[in-house]
Amino acid sequence: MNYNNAELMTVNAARLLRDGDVVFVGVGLPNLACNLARRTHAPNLVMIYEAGVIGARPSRLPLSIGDPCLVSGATAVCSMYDIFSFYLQRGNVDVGFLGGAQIDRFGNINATVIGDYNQPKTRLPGSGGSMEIAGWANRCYIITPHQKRRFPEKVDFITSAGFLSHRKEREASGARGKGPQGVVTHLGILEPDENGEMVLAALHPGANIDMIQQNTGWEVKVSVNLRETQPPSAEELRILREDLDPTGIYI
Amino acid sequence: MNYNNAELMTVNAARLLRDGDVVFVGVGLPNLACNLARRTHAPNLVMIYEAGVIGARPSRLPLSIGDPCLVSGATAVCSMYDIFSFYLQRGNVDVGFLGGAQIDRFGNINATVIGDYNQPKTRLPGSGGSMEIAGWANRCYIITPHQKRRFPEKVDFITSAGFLSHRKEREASGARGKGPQGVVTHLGILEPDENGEMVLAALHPGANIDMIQQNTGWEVKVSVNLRETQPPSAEELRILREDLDPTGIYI
Amino acid sequence: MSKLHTLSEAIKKYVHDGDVIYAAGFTHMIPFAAAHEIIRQKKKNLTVARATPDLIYDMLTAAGCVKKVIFSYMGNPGVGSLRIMRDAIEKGEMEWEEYSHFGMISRLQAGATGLPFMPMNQTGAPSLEKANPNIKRITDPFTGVEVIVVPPLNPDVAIVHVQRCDKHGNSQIWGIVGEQKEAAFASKHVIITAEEIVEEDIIRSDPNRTVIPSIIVDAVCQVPFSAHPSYTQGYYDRDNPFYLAWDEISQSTEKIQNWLDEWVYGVKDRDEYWEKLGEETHNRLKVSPRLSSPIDYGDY
Amino acid sequence: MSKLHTLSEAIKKYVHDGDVIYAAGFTHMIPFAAAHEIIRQKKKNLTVARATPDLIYDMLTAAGCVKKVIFSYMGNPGVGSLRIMRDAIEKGEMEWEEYSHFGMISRLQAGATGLPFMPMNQTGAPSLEKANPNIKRITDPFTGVEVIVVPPLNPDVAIVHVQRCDKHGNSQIWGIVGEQKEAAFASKHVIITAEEIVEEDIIRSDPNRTVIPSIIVDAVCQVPFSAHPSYTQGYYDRDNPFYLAWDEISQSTEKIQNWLDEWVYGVKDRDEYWEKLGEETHNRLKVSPRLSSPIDYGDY
Repeated sequence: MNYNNAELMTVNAARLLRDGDVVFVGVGLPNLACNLARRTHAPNLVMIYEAGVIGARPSRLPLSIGDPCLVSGATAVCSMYDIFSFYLQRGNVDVGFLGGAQIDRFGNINATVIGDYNQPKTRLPGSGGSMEIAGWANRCYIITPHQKRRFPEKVDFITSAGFLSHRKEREASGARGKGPQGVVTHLGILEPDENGEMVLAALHPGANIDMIQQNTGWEVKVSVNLRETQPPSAEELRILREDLDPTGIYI
Repeated sequence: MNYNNAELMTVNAARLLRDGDVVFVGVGLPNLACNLARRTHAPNLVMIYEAGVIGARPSRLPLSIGDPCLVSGATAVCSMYDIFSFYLQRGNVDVGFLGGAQIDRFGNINATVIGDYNQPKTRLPGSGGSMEIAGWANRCYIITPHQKRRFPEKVDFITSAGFLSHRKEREASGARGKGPQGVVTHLGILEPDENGEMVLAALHPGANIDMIQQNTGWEVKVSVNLRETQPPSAEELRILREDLDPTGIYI
Repeated sequence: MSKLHTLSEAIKKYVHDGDVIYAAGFTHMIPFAAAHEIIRQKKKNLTVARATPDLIYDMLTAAGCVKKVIFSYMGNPGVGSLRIMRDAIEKGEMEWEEYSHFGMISRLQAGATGLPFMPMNQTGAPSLEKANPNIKRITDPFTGVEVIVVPPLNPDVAIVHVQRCDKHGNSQIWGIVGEQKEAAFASKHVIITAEEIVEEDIIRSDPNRTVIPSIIVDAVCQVPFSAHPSYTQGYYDRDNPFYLAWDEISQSTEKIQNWLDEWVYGVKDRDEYWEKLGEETHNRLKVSPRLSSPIDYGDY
Repeated sequence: MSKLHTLSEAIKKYVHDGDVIYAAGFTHMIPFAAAHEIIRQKKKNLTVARATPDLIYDMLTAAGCVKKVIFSYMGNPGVGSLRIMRDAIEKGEMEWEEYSHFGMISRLQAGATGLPFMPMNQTGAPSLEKANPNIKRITDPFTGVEVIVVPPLNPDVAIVHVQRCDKHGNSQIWGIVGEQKEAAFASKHVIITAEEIVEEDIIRSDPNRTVIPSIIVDAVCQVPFSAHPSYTQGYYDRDNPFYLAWDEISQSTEKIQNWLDEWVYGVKDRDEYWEKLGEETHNRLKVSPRLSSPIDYGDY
């Protein structure tokens, strides 16, 4: 069965979701992953969007985080203040998806700036809600292509907290969530070890440790329980291609 | 023209309202006073109830602060948190009406307890919203019968701030509102002087300074501009008796 | 996942002796049916929190369920004193903790939003701050001004009556929306009593109307007329004569006991209670319809 | 009192050079018509605050109206970079002040509720706190835990687009209700643009739907399709091809100027702009109706 990198990442992200999870969804691949999970093993997934939409059942592929198709037919809508406080800060969100220009060895994310903050070489969009999602969702997952420039040993700017310099440092910070539980790339999955360092936990079919190392900016440790992921199934690919993104916008 | 004390107080309270005022209304006489003002000189009065109702147009006499007749036909309803913060604390309320078991020389109100707080002789209802109304409405008015036990020199417990021990003490407290601007009784009206002391500013027809003094627990000062109020007009009484409280619940 | 329970099951499962409970609803949709079930199940040593204890907590106190009350206005609204609780406080038989309305609701707001405190501006009134060690001051680091802060209130159980919800607990409320949302989000468990359990489609036809989402709800109970003698906007009126009658009943231990025997212990559930109230009362509390102008969400 | 104005009058009267403005609406009901009018009136040195500057502030920046931006996510939503603002920052030509979404909305919440600061729990992320002196810490007096605090944001003018309001400014919004309420209450002046000005009776038929009350509104302007190229729930869809086109236009100074000349300076008002968009666009953005299930307030 043929599949591309976006499909591979989406399917693997979907599998990390549990039935009944309350997920803070972004647009793009996280949205596809959540909808895929809902149609397969997690029918009771509750999707929350940072624009304040709860229990969305979008009838088309949302093109932005505030697409009106998210509201029509949702179970609830609330204000931005409420979604970040009553839902996220209060601890009512199980899973958050994150992305960013850079992810480092301890899962910290930079989505703000390359170079000096005050005289930026490249000005990126900034946090949006990701600082709070990374801090307060019970579990976070990151979906990103595996490229060396995206995986520096240390990010220039910590927009969203991973484990900072060590799991203990995150715990001392008072952030309520457990931090990044997985980085899903097109080569495999990194997961935090007992120190909060992101180590290679799974390889996708056809990938190997060398490929991971060549595309990562630090000496990647390999889990003693390194596993191989199951390739996307025909059914997973059918749902993605036929139902969720039939015009191929994201996959 | 005959009228009773409740009518006299209600009419005089109504006259203190200005067209366009946003008023935090209570049930009972304040509600009658506001509705009377709206039907006479203040058609643009906006009535807010602490239950979170804005622009109420009750079709019957509300029997409690949360009567459903306040909601049907109102312009807006909001939560308790919002009414106290977005409206009152933010400074969007011009006038508040207050009552209480005791009002003292500096307009401080006790609605909490007679005797020791921890071993109360008489346990009263407590603040409700009156602590915030007294603190934050631009102007406050108190409607109460004039009786010695209601006007001690110093209240046992300051539930709601008047001018504390002096106008300067209130100003130093950081409370944003200007404090009690008038105490309307069945004998006359007390108003604060430059020190924040409540002094006799107006007598109702038939009342005199002696009557005031005999019914007040401190040596009442008399304003140099002591005035006499106009008796309730036939039209004011007609609206009260025929339209607003036809079964005589409050008047 | 359906969360449907009978009210009796829900109270059995989620209300325990010694719990802090918050029966929500500011003068509106007060969940009396749940309180009566708590009385029938003889729960003890409860801490009962509400801005306005109202008759609902006077009844719980009369039945011996209450150890402590947390409140901001203790009165029989529009009538006078809340005699049973007042008496218990004056006799030193009940603990209490007191706030202003905004203090009380700020505690819920902190609890509901996961904050360790909520700030409030100063009101100038000093006495309650001296009487309650839970009311503290901190300094605003931007201006140096002092503000009042109160800690979060996180009850064990919130009981919320709503007009309509689906079987998952997605609940829609209109009319006075006092502190239902805040109480639900602040609490560890949430019991919903509803006038109507509707199809999910009805809820999804107007998502902006949803105040409490399923994800924080534990039990959904269909209990029409749950709020009597208070009211439910659009469903029935407040039974004002009963509020007046309570002022009379609550002056005598014997009358209180007789009332509890007849109207709480003597009935199985709210259906029986409502039937017992009789047709005259049913008709008196009926309201004619006044519908909202519909809105268009668009079929995107 | 009627507060009806033309949009041109309202902008003339309430937006001044050097003002802090907040054009509200999180991806939804973004008041583009008002921004275009600000450009036509050549306002200068504005500080423009919005969680998501979106195309609306990119356009204001392109037209030379902006001195400073206060924001939390600077992107072309679903497309990519906000090129003009990004370029101005990278070249050091524009001041900026940055928060996370919750920091930004907490500033509005403090401003709207009259508080000197709002607390937020810690997120663990250190860098923005170091970069922005408006992000401070204080200690919770109850637990000793440190919380983050931000000061109030009180713009000179909030501009809010709504689905329907009456001539007094009582405004009802549905769909995403991002920060419209908070922006309006936080600001010294409020300009409402509305798809429809309706009779007061319509508003009063559903008071729970009212988000912004007349008492804080200065000007009410009837401006259908004000939110294009963003959308208004139930009225029209987002013009996604335009969001994509802007990515192209905003790469060239010449194209930007041509676009401003044709679509802003070259039209008198929003009606002319909408006509100019043409029937094909009108039809493409149309949505079929999907009505809310009505509710009953009761005729008390």
